[in-house]
Amino acid sequence: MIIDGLKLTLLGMAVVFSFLGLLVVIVHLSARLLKSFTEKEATAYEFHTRRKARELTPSEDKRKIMAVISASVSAHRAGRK
Amino acid sequence: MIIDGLKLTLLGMAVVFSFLGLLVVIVHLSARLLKSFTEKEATAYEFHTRRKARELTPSEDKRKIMAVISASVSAHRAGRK
Amino acid sequence: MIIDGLKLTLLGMAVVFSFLGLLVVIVHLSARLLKSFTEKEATAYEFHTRRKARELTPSEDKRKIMAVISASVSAHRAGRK
Amino acid sequence: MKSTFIFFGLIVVLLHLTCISSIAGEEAAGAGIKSIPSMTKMVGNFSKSTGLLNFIFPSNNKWTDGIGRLIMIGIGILLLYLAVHRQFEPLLLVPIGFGAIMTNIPLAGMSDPGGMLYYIYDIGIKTGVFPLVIFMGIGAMTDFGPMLANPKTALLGAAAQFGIFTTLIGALLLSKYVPGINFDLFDAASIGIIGGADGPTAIFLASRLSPHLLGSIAVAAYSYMALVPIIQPPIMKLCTTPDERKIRMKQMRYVGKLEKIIFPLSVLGLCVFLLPSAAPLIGFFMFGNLMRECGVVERLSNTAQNALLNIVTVFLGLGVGAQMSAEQFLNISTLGILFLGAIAFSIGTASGVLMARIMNLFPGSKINPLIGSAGVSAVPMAARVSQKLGMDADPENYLLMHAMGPNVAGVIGSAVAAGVLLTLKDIAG
Amino acid sequence: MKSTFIFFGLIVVLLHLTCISSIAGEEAAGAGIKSIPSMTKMVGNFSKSTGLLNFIFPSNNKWTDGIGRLIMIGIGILLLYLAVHRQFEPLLLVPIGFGAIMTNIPLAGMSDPGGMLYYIYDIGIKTGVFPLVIFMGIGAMTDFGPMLANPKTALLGAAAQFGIFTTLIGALLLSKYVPGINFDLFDAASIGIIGGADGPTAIFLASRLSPHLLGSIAVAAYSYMALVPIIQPPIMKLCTTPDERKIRMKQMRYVGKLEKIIFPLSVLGLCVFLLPSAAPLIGFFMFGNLMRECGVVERLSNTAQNALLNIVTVFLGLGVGAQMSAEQFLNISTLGILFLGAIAFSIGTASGVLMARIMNLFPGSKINPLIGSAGVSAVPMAARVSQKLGMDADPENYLLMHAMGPNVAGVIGSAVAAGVLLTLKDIAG
Amino acid sequence: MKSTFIFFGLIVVLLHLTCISSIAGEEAAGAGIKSIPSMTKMVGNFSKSTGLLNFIFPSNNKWTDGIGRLIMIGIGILLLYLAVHRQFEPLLLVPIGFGAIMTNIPLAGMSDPGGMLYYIYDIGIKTGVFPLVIFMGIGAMTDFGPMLANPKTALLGAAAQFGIFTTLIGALLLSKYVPGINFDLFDAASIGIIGGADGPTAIFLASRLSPHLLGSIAVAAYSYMALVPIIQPPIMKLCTTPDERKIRMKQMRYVGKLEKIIFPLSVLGLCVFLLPSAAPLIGFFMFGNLMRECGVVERLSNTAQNALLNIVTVFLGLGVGAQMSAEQFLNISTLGILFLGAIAFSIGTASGVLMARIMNLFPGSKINPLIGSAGVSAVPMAARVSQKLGMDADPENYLLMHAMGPNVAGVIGSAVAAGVLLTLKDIAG
Ligand code: NA
Ligand code: NA
Ligand code: NA
Repeated sequence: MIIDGLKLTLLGMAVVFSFLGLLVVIVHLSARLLKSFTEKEATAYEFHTRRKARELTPSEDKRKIMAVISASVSAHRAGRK
Repeated sequence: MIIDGLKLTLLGMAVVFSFLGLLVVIVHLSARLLKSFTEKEATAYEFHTRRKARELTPSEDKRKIMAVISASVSAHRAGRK
Repeated sequence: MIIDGLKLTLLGMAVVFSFLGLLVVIVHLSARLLKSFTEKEATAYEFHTRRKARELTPSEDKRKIMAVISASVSAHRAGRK
Repeated sequence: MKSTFIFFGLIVVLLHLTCISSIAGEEAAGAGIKSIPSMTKMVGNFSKSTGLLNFIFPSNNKWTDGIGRLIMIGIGILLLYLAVHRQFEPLLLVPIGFGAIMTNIPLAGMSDPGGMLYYIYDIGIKTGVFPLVIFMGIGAMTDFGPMLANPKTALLGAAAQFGIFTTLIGALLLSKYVPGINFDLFDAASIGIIGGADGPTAIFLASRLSPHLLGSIAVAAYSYMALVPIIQPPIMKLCTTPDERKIRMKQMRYVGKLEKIIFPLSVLGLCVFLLPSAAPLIGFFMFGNLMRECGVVERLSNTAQNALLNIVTVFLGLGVGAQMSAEQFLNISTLGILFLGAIAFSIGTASGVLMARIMNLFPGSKINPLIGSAGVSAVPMAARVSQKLGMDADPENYLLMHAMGPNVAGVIGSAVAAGVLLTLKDIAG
Repeated sequence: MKSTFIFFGLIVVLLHLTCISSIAGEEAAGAGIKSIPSMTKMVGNFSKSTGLLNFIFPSNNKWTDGIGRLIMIGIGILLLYLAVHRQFEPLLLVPIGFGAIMTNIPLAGMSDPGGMLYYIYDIGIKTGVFPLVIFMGIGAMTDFGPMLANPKTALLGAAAQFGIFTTLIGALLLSKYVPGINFDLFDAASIGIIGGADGPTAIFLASRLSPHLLGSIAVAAYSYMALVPIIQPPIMKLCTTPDERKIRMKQMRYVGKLEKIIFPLSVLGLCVFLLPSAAPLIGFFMFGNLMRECGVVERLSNTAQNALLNIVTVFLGLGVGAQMSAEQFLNISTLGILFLGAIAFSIGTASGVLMARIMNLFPGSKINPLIGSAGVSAVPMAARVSQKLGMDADPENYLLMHAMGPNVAGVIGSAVAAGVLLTLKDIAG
Repeated sequence: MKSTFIFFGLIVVLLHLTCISSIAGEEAAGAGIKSIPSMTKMVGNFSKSTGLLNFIFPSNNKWTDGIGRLIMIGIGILLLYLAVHRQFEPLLLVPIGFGAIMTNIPLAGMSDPGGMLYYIYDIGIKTGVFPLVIFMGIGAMTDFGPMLANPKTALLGAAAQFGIFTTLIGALLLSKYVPGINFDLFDAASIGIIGGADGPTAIFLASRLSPHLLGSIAVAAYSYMALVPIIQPPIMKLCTTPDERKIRMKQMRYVGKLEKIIFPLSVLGLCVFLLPSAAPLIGFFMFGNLMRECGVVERLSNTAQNALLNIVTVFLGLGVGAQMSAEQFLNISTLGILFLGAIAFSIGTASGVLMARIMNLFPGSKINPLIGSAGVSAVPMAARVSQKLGMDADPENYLLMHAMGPNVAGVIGSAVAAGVLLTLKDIAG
């Protein structure tokens, strides 16, 4: 029985490594084949994320609005004096 | 067999037309019977959609606020001079 | 049969009352045992709800802003005169 | 509209023409087994397979297969009307009503072996799977907090189960004195459980003890649960004094998370030691509740109370409706069941209220007896009735949360009662 | 990448070494039944259980179990390609394509008794349960408003079913004149229903009458439904004059809630009295629609059109794909079915359009014949085609909502036609 | 509280009174079969049907049916405690623990034919349906991006499967040298798969090869998966040098959509040609992943990872827990399984780490060996452990995404290993 276990181990690990090893090869090949598609996508993706990042920091607008309000407040104070 | 197919066609199309034809009649009848309900609903529905449409354009309020702010800004500028 | 029904009623109600009666006892006991946990939780919960309640009424902030804006508006009007 | 009629006319004419013209072709088609007979015969055969003819001339000459089906379809439509227009427990009565219609369509055989409704009943209801899954979902929706805050109100939920057993006796009495009604002890127990005011429990027990009464019992249970706002108030007023109705109950204490986690396990523990026969019902109910309270399997709890509960509710309803065949429903027994169901709810309500009054005789904080009626379960309808009557007596008396205690205890109480009734097979020699 | 190859090499070497070294151990392992044979034999046995060898040397020497499976896997991949890249009905064709691949994996036996795909087919498709549940979900998604607003357009949905029956005749003709094709009347009926352009109806009917054709019929039905934007326009243009295509239709009236609630019950009523054999299909379709429109069971309606519909769609697709074994699919009959399916869609389209033209001969408000083609169902693709061609003729002509009337009527029409075909067993002596 | 005790006392008194008073009525009830015996006998019969008595005096005098059940209920509660308080894989261990309690309730017979747990096990687990559906859901949740970006890390996921096979040998050794433990080759294979650290794979394989060990194997698998943050770190530190732990890995490249769509089909293709016996597991895993990545069936993918996954998880857990009967669980074998499971995880972890070190001997970009341990799967726990230890060594070393590569590869590796073990029946003999 123990010898059976050893045989199974050999067979099993061989199959597991063959399977995942071949998978590595296939993934490499498909990555190479699809390189042009992926690169196009990657560029579009980066462009998109950069743009989004910019949209998420509308600090300039906010700062302007705050400036206007604080200005109007100080104007009001100035008026009081 | 082919003649069977023809017979089936006749029977089938007759049943399909009878079914949908009767359905047309029933729908007409039920529409007529439920006319008062439907009309009441239709009026309420129109009223509701109109009102909603109005709510979705609160431009007046916005315009007022913008006017106030721009006024205060110009007041501030005027004060500076 | 009727007498069977009466017997079942007695047995059934006895079991129902025993079950829920014992449950009452167990609930009492577990409440007593877990008192310290519950009290800690209750304090945290109350603190949390109070804080939330406070956050949900930012009336002070709003009032301040409104005061500023109305002030700036009146300043603007004052300036016009 | 005109064109419609004209078309319809044309088709009828066309059909008749073919009938006549095809008599000649009669022999040509008679060869194979799968061939079609002559046009006249075909139309004849086909018209035999319309529902219209089968209502009038049912194939086996039983009235329950003819006009009886038509009556049952009418009852199905009535249930739909009550569900849609009156909002009588629509989540259950819409599928039940539709199921009742579909099962009574002549020749369609939707409840015969191989039919869709047969599969639903066979897989989900006969096995008891659907009621238990629903119970799990209800468990995941139930907050036992109000009961844990004021545990003694659970006894109200015990007292209200008295309706179950008196109805059982009532069923046996009817069976003895009314000719045409022959309920055995199992039937009586299934009918009694209507008084539990809890759908899945009633369906589970009836599917175990008296499957042939399942349709009428489920319909009675859900109908009376929907009628709780009409049935309970007069009984509640009769059993209480105006002063009692004004009793205010002190605000509930905070209930800890750990208490809520321990609770379903305590109930299950009691069930294990005291009444294993109730284990399926109480087990799945408490499993659902544990998923809700334990806080680490929120996604399972959400699915159990939403997608899964809804899916099973649709099929449970259809499967229950499918049991409403004319043969099983259109008899004096069903009338008896409906009559007994009303009794069951009334006695359950009264028992709950009176129990509260008895408990007030003992020292301790007083209970407003109006929350006693919530012990029949019918969650959350019965608790809302308590709330409403409480506010009628004193507009600032909020009883809702206090009534939720006996309300959810009533669900456990009914499950326990069902467990006792399930031991009937063992008790009876 | 280099290291990968080196490792892979190492393993191969290792394996070979063991084979050689273990010849000595052969006797030691031969004792028990559950022991493993010698390393060489083990590797031999194992390699027999690889797919590669079985494609070349199938166990029973049938080509359909060898290279045939490989071809079917290719067809599965083709379906996936069409679904993913061309967006041909992806919700169905992705599971169907994957199911077709999985069922054709040699030795895996996923469609043999005990395999996952076997269970899916056996429980969900052979019983007719899955198509009916899907029909319920589609019912819950369907708004019959446009048809109720202009009911006479329902007749267009009737006319388009002509494609079903002419295809039935076509199948019988093929069967008579093409050697190698032998469709009986049931097969012909199942093939005809492709013209109904409605997936669940086609699967339900085929599972009842010709289970061995289920795979090809389902694939044909869904493929042609996806091809509607290519098949229909030339036929529609051929059957209409430019002036007709410019006909504008008046704006639709408001349809009341009560009308929408009454409608599913009316359809079911007609089905009960006229055609009980269509009751499963029409019953579940209308049950779904009633849940949608009645307004009191929103949570059931939502689940029926989302979680439940999605779950069943996945399994229905896998189960249909599982019927695409090489033996059943790779024959001349499948080609015949694909050919007939195209005919079915074309004739259905033409019938719908011509019916609209006939209806315009009668007095009353005119119909734009472009909406006639929507009568084949293929909801909502066919209606969008009508819209597109309408705008081609007159950029301000919005036909979409008008086309939805015959579109949804076509679903009912197909179910009715299926009901007629289901009575074949009774009609045929 | 006082009133409670008083009521309770009253009931006990009432019950006793009735017992005495009803002796006279003994004969009256003896008539029919369905009648109830005398009150004393009834109470006697009833008390025999309480759980308390059955724990002490089990009906068949086997200790596993008496006190054994009580111990198993305790183990169920322990699992619930670990799941809820320690958050050990709560999504699985809450249902498993509750299932273990329910299956061990005496007399309830919930796992006997006709019981709810029996149906769950019979329909979902014995058939292998539930693990496959879960695998589909996990596939729909898995992003293979990190593995596609750095494919050679997949070899780490291969190496970590070494734990499976050494444990298999360990089980055979135990079986030989420890009296009372008798595992055959199938049992050893099922125990070995614990080292795959993947629940559905373990349950699927055990349900195929050794259903009687299913409960203990599933419990061991999920428990050790939850213990990964405790088991792995010391082994990882032992097998690496501080310098190795500081290796930084370069940022991953962008992985295209098309690559992600092709990937599941590639894996399936390999499975078809190389190892069809793994087709059910790998097929459904990759079907789920294809639904995720193809982008056209989002609603199916969402349902597969949410509603459907949750529903099946609940029932899978209950069904697995239902296999934990005292008779099957309370023996030396279970202890052996728990011991072997710990070995399996440890060896798998070490193998993965050492494989990374071996790979670093070859030219090419270096791998931080800490990500090797993630090859055991236990997604995503093991990857998080790699991340944590990486940051311990160098606070700016982010390994999480790099560890996800071997992590998901480990799932495929375990499924492949399971496929090899499933061919045992063919290899042997
Ligand atoms: Na109750
Ligand atoms: Na159609
Ligand atoms: Na693994």
